[in-house]
Amino acid sequence: NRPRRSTVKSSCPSGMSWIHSAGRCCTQCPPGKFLQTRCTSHGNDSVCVACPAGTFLSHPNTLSKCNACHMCDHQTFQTVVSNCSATSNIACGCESGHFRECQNKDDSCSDFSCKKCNTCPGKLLLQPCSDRQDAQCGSCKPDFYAEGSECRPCHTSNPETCGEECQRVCGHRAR
Amino acid sequence: TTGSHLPILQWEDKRGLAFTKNNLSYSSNALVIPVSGDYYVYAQVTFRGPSDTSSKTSSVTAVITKVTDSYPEPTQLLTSTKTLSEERNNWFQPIYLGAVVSLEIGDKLMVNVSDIKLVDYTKEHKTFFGAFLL
Amino acid sequence: TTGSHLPILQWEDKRGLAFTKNNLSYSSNALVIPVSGDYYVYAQVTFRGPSDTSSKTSSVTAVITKVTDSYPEPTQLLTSTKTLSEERNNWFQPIYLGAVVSLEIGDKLMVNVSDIKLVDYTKEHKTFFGAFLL
Amino acid sequence: TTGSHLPILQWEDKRGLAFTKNNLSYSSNALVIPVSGDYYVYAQVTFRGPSDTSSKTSSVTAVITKVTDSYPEPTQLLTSTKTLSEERNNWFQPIYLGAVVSLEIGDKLMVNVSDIKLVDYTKEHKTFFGAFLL
Repeated sequence: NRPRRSTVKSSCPSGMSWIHSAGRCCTQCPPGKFLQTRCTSHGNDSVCVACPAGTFLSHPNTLSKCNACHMCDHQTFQTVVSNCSATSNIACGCESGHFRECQNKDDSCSDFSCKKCNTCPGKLLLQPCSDRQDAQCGSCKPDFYAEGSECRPCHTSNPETCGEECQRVCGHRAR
Repeated sequence: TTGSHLPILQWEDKRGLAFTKNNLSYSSNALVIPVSGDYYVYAQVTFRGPSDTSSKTSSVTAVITKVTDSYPEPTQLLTSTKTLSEERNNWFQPIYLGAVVSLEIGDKLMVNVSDIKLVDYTKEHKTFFGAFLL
Repeated sequence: TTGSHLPILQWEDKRGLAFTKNNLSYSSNALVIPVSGDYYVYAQVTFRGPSDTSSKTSSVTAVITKVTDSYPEPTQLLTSTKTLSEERNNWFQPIYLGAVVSLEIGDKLMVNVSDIKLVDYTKEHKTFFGAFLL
Repeated sequence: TTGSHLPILQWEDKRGLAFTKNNLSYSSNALVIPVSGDYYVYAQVTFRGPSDTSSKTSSVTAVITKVTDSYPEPTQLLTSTKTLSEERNNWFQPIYLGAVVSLEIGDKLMVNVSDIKLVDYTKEHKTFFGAFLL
């Protein structure tokens, strides 16, 4: 019997992808569109259609479906940074007063939880809360004395409970 | 039975990774069985704790339930319950269920959960539900 | 191998959701393989802690084991171990196992667990075991 | 998407319980899909904590990812994330993933994990990965 012409996959020029069923390279769909009808071996080229609402494709492709948009987790203080479009997935961040605690040690931090920023009550603020890092607190502000990891205002201290540190900081002002 | 009174999850059945075929259809929160037979039924639900309610959550439960015309009460097919020992604010707890069950044409399958507010619905690859005929 | 010396679970194979067919039979605590081939084998075991012993329980394990005439020792096919960090009295820990394995006619499959007293056998939809030929 | 930048697990595909057949092949850390269709894809990863790093481990994640010639970015198919509340030194946390996905000829499937150092690769029945055509 006659050997079948084997259609060996070859590398395609830029902007084109190998289509098995057609046994040839065909035009890729642009970002925001998916491949509704594949090209054929006898010359019909790719037919691309826009991604339906709620889906996207960020790159040139020969996919038969678009990816589903993710959603932001409002229950855990996430907010929308940019909406999903036909060419890009949704981007989420944290509500003000929260920072992103990355779930994995990689750099993208796309899986994260929103944690409340430390407000450094009674302390000097070394570094404000940022997108991916909590506020850095310094030592106690003037007129505040250290008690454990807390800083307490002098005016709330009273002679009976004003310990050594309290005396040192607030001494003459204790009521 | 108990599982059925728990809230029912709603599902996306067309976009992204989701699809239905071979006449297995999705309507009013349920997969509808097109032909009688044995099916491998599965679901994964990712639960996660928002800070405000997490302290009150002691456990999470996912149930795959069957509703059939031949019996007035839903039947719990698969159930998984996990107690939580998390004191932290942000916790994640995935639950996977899967098994073979005998189903009749017209039977409906749905997923009930202990608390819908705790379900991570934000990404299709974290919470999913499906079935296939053997 | 280790898994095999662990206690073996017994199963109901007829009532309720349980069934056997296509000559896959159940006898003396094991599923008996009727025809050689690749099977998807799965099990879920729900463990739960009664107050008295829970403090001593540091982990739970479920194993799907194969016993075959062609080899004197059982083989652990699938194993899942979870440590427990539960100080509370009543805890629940589900374990799911599932994978494709190559089996021969006459092979026997069984489920071993770390502690039978901790297995929640009260509801058929919480603890189950099965296999199907691909 | 995200999952892909996580480390990729390598697999044994011949020895012991491992096997490939029906032209489903394994090469450079991925299962290669031989024919387009719907596949049940599954994996179990057992994570375990050595004392030194466990204090810093707050969660573990396993992802089954698809790489395809038709799109330059990998796609996360199945993801499971579990937070750890284990203060003890030695902990075990199994993660199971499984679902039906539509795949094209030439697509590649791989498993990413949050931290390779925490994966228990010592026993083939504790960490495994597979797929079968429906």
